[in-house]
Amino acid sequence: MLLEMRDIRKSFSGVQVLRGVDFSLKAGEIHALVGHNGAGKSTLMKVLGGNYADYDGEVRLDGEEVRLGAPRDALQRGVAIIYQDFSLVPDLTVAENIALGREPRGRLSGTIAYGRLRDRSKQEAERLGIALPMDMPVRRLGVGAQQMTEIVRACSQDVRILVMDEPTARLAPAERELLFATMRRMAAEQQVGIVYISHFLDEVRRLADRITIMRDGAVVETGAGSSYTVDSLAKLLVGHEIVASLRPTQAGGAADGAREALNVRGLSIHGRPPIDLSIRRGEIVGLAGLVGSGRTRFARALIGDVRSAGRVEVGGRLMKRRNPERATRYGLVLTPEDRKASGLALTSSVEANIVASALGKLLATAGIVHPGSRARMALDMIQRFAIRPPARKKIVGQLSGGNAQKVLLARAVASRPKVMVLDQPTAGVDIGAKAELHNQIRLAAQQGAGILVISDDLDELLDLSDRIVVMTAGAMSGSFRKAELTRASLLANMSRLPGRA
Amino acid sequence: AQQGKRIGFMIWNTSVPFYSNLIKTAKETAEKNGLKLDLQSGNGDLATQISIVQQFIAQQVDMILIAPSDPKGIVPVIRQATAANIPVMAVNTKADISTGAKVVTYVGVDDFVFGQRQGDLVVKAVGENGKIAYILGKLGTSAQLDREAGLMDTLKKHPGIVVVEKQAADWDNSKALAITQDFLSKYPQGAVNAIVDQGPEGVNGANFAVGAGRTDVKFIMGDYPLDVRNAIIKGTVYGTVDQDPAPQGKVAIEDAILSFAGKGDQIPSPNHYLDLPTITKENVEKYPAAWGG
Amino acid sequence: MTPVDGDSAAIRREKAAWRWASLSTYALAIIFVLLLIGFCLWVPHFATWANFANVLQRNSIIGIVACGMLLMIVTGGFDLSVGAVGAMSSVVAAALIVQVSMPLGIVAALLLGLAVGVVNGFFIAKIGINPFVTTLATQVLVTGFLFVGTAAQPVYGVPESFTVLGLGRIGPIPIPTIIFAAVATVTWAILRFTTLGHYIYIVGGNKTAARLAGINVDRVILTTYALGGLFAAIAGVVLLGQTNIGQPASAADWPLTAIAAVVVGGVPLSGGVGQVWSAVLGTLLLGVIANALNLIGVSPFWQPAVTGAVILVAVGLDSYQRKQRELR
Amino acid sequence: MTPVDGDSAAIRREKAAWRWASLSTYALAIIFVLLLIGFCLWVPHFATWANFANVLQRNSIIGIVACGMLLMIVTGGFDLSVGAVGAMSSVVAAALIVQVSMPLGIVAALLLGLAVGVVNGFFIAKIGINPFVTTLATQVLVTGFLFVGTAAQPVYGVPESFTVLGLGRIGPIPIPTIIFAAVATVTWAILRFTTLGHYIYIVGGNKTAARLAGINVDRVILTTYALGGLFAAIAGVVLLGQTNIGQPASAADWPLTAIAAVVVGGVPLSGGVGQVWSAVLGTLLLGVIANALNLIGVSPFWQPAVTGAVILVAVGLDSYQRKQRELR
Ligand SMILES: Nc1ncnc2c1ncn2[C@@H]1O[C@H](COP(=O)(O)OP(=O)(O)OP(=O)(O)O)[C@@H](O)[C@H]1O
Ligand SMILES: Nc1ncnc2c1ncn2[C@@H]1O[C@H](COP(=O)(O)OP(=O)(O)OP(=O)(O)O)[C@@H](O)[C@H]1O
Ligand SMILES: [Mg+2]
Ligand SMILES: [Mg+2]
Repeated sequence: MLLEMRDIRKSFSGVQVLRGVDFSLKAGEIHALVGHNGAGKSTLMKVLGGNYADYDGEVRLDGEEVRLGAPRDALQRGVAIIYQDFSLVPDLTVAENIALGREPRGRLSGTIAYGRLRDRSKQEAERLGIALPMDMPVRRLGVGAQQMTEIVRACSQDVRILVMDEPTARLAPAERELLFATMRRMAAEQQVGIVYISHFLDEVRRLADRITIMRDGAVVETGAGSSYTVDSLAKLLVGHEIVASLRPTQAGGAADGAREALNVRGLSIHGRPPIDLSIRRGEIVGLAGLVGSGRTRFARALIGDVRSAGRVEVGGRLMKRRNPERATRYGLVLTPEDRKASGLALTSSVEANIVASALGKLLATAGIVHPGSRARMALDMIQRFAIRPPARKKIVGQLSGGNAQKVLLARAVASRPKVMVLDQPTAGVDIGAKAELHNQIRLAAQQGAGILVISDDLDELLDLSDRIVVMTAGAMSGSFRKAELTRASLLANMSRLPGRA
Repeated sequence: AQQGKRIGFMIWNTSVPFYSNLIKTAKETAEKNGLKLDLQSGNGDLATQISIVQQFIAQQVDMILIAPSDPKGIVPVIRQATAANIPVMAVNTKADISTGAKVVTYVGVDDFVFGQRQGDLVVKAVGENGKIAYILGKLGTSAQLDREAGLMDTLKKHPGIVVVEKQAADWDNSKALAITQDFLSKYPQGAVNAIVDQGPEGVNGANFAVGAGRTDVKFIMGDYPLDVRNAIIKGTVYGTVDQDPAPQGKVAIEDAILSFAGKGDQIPSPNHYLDLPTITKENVEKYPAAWGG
Repeated sequence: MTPVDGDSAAIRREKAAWRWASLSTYALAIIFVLLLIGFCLWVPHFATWANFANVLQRNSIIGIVACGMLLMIVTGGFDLSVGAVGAMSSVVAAALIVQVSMPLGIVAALLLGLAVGVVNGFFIAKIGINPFVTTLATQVLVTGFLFVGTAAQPVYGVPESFTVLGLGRIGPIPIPTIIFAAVATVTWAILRFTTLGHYIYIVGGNKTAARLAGINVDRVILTTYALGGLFAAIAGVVLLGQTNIGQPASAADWPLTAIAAVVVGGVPLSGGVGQVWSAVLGTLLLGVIANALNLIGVSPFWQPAVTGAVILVAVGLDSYQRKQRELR
Repeated sequence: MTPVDGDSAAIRREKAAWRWASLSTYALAIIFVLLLIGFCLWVPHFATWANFANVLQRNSIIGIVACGMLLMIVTGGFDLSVGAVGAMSSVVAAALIVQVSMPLGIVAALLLGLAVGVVNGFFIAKIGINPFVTTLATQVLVTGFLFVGTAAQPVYGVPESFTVLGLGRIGPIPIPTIIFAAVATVTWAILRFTTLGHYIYIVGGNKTAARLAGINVDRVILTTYALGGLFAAIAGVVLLGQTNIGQPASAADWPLTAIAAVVVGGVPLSGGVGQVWSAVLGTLLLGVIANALNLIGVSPFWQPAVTGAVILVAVGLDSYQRKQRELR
């Protein structure tokens, strides 16, 4: 056995998060770890990564008991981890981030050979078939490219155990397939043991030799990958039947004559081709595109966070001098793709984050907040979005990834917007919660909002949207009614170069 | 002979109120005599002061007046000035000439004597036996060091007088008040006879003490601004030593003019000491406040 | 979706943990109380009301400044110009009180303080100069104008009755302390009950997130610095009440002392968190230590060394247990 | 992987923007040069080598301190104890030079500076007290010990030949400036070539990421503060070379001035970025402004006001275009 973890327990100031977890990994095996948001998957892997000095239980590597008190202990034993929340250094280049902590030494002792560092990082990326702008500071990349950077970094280490905590949550289909091929190769050729955490249960089933299911800080069961179906996995990890709620409550389906919620005319960023888009009230429009196709930039330009020319009308009102604050006042809100860097105030409570956009408009008179209605709104949202733990005073930075994502969506919904732009809204959300989130999104649409969903999850787009527009290289290259599309045709449209659409 | 001559005047810190009248009289005297006076603040920092003197040297002024924050630390640049044939005069704070540095003269008073005079006031206030508490200025400044040495020198001759407390108030009114309050808490009625402050900052403490009924303590200040004068008239402060800055500025420029005129031998040297009266209720009416009046 | 609500044992455990965590948040408060008890027992003259009143009175000024500083620190900034603003306020108030009238002097001083705060906020929020450079520059600017206006001379002549504001008492309680308590209460209320207060935390926690969430970040920052300037001006008026002269060169050590009070109270300079009681606690901790050292009669040469050591130990204990806890 | 390369026009545009962006990184340098040219044309006595040499000589000390400060700022901290360390270094060097020998004095002073830096680093990295409190406390502590050791009296008696270090020249170049250049070069080399330098950026950019990548964060921080202490001690020895006396109360304004120099040079206090030339540029900018105002003969009362305004305008132009650029 490459890795054995026995009876692992971990608590945060008294709250037990892992309650005696057993987990094992063989060399050359892909072992999937699934569970609902907040089940404790990331925490278990952080124990393995040496993040916590104060866990209870036993960790054996190659049969030898080890105590992992610091990240270095794990690294030295060949454990590489791609953490769920990016651990990149924003002002360093992609190449430097790939080499983080393993910089090639120069001829003089204590120096770094930057030339070699860059070449090596480039080679490593190429070996995996990934193209990244090596000299660009990571802060300027979209989340997709950031995720790829992390993947290159982890895969290029001399590893025996590779842990990937939701690596595909923010990857588009092409990148996913590439990643899966890499994983299979590493497992087969280099006998690396891979722990794979994901909420995409079909992927998990396809990929994993074994699957371990966690619920509320404990293991439910471990079994062979082939012995599960998506439905049986879903049932096991959520703990009850969810099949019913997986089905849409009835699509929003705006009537064709409905008034326009959003009307964009000739929006042009930095002199790029102008973009037109209109969304009716009650309509859910999907925005598909490859990594780096400019969807996020478009979304940010809409709310005025990026300078752009053109007209944006919200609910029939022309937005003059666009900026995020005005946009919010007009009823146009955005949930950013990167919840940690630009989404949430991590040091503030769940409640403070949820009410942030609604506060001025809905919860205060003359600048004085109504404490009662604030708490009510927070509790209502916590319940509607099934945020757990359901504690409104919990610091957001201490939530699990999926739950933080829910807080972000709850914030947008709470402000009762006319138009919501959701950038990767369900990244890292578990299958049960995802269905709930979709229902909440549909509910918002039914109540009259126009919704633009940006997602790399094609199934989600196909499932949720009434209409899908495709973006390639910063321009709108197509618009399709849902009935016209299949997964395959959508993929084909996304990859088509502009001009040939 | 002096018409159009340029004088550079480095003052150790112009933001200290003490210097404002000195600056005023120096400027007036210079203007009246057709001199160009370039005033610069040393910001209380010796290194800055040195660089300002160097700048005067580079500008080739005709004379450099200095009020340095340390008598010895300024010596190296005095030598540089001498080497560049620019005469240097010390004003208000001395420059050390024991190692052969050349200055025209020193215009001002002696802080050591200042401390001695404060000592005389103490004796006058409490007699041969008594306990006093002492509030210092900013530690390490030359006024603090020399005034303390002078006071101790006088008190040596009066062994019945004991200094029971020393604290530093950094020439700050609020801090002086706080320290006074703590002294009064610690020494109840009759346990301390006088509080001596190196500067004028203790006035608020004196007023506070009287307000709190502590008339048993006599307050002795240093320097003579308006509020000290008022406090002496009112009786909350016993007395002070008046180092009047105004004549220093005037006399310094006058001495410079003498030197330009080649009448250097008429300048008292090495020290041109000015008057240093002690002020109490008896003579307070005769002396207008040194500044703020 | 499994509702966690059923699991009442978990909730109970959750509550116990909460209590434990909040206990250790109060580590510094506990250290403060222990220090206080120690001083009461071993420092003569310490445990008298007269002494307490003195300590309260003299630290109220820096406490008022610290409340404003707290707001700015929570947004992730700070203000080095509070000293200059305090001095300005005391000089302007003194000059106008002498020449015109008391109410006008006070109001003008406060308005000017507010104005300097607005200027700070404008440069930080709209122009994007960082708080350090901005407030250092305004500090220097304001001080400069004061020197020009007064020729570095103090302004004398404020009627002695005015000292009631700085030295007077209502019953046993010093008036500056009442003002401090009022300012602290206002600060607390702002942070607790107003939209501004909510936004201050979010802006301090993540400026980008705040902006994208539709918060007018610039306005929040501007208002915060305006309040900081106003509070510094209030402190300046109280200072005038203590010294009765308007001194252009006074208050130079306010910025560092006020920041120290807030930070010693446990608020990180990185922003996003912080409570009023930290500012109050930090102010009192520093004030009580200085007072005790005076009463013990520690030599002025030793005082700084001892102060430094005590701060290191007190804050060190607090930080160390925090760091241990953070290691999760 | 679909490379974006297909869209070559977009990439060209992107690249042009990039070039423009790096040009505008040098906005402050350009402002500095314009200022310099203006002063040369309009300020009498400014454009002489004697004056330049003076400016260089007097700002070298703070420049040396600023280099160390830069390192600490890049890690996300700063050091308020550099002034105390500088004073300590000059006092200790003076005392040992007088009583024992010159080399021993210098070496001991530098080692002591290093030691204080290590203590700072220890409290910050290992105990987890924040840099503000730690370095404020050590500043007070060190100053205290200096006062105790010297009774606040300056140490006299250093042979006058020693002033060559502070006031002498090699050819036309002041010796302090040569030392400053050496220190700046060393700092540049550390940041540019060494593992330590690289790790300083990483630790400042994202401490968690650094720790997870197996970097010994504590050691990096400790080393940085140690270097900061060492540089401050070097500056202290040069100061002694200028004043020839060891003054326990000197150098009090170093911390703020050095931080100001670095920050004016364009380095944010939030850490993760910063280059040596910023520290050098900031130092020279402040130095040249002060010099020009002196030469013009601006009254000392007006000087601070004018300085503040000039800084606001110079840094404001820089920050404003930076802020605009962020909006892309
Ligand atoms: N630093 C922390 N302090 C307090 N509680 C924490 C902390 N980190 C995690 N938790 C709690 O531990 C629990 C498990 O979190 P974990 O991140 O392991 O979940 P997860 O299974 O990875 O969920 P997700 O699928 O959403 O990523 C959550 O309830 C979370 O709130
Ligand atoms: N893989 C990449 N390679 C090169 N540049 C990239 C990449 N990903 C993003 N970028 C940069 O980001 C810009 C636009 O990205 P944006 O984030 O708007 O796109 P996106 O479609 O949302 O992609 P993502 O899936 O990465 O979020 C591009 O012009 C490019 O400069
Ligand atoms: Mg997780
Ligand atoms: Mg995107």
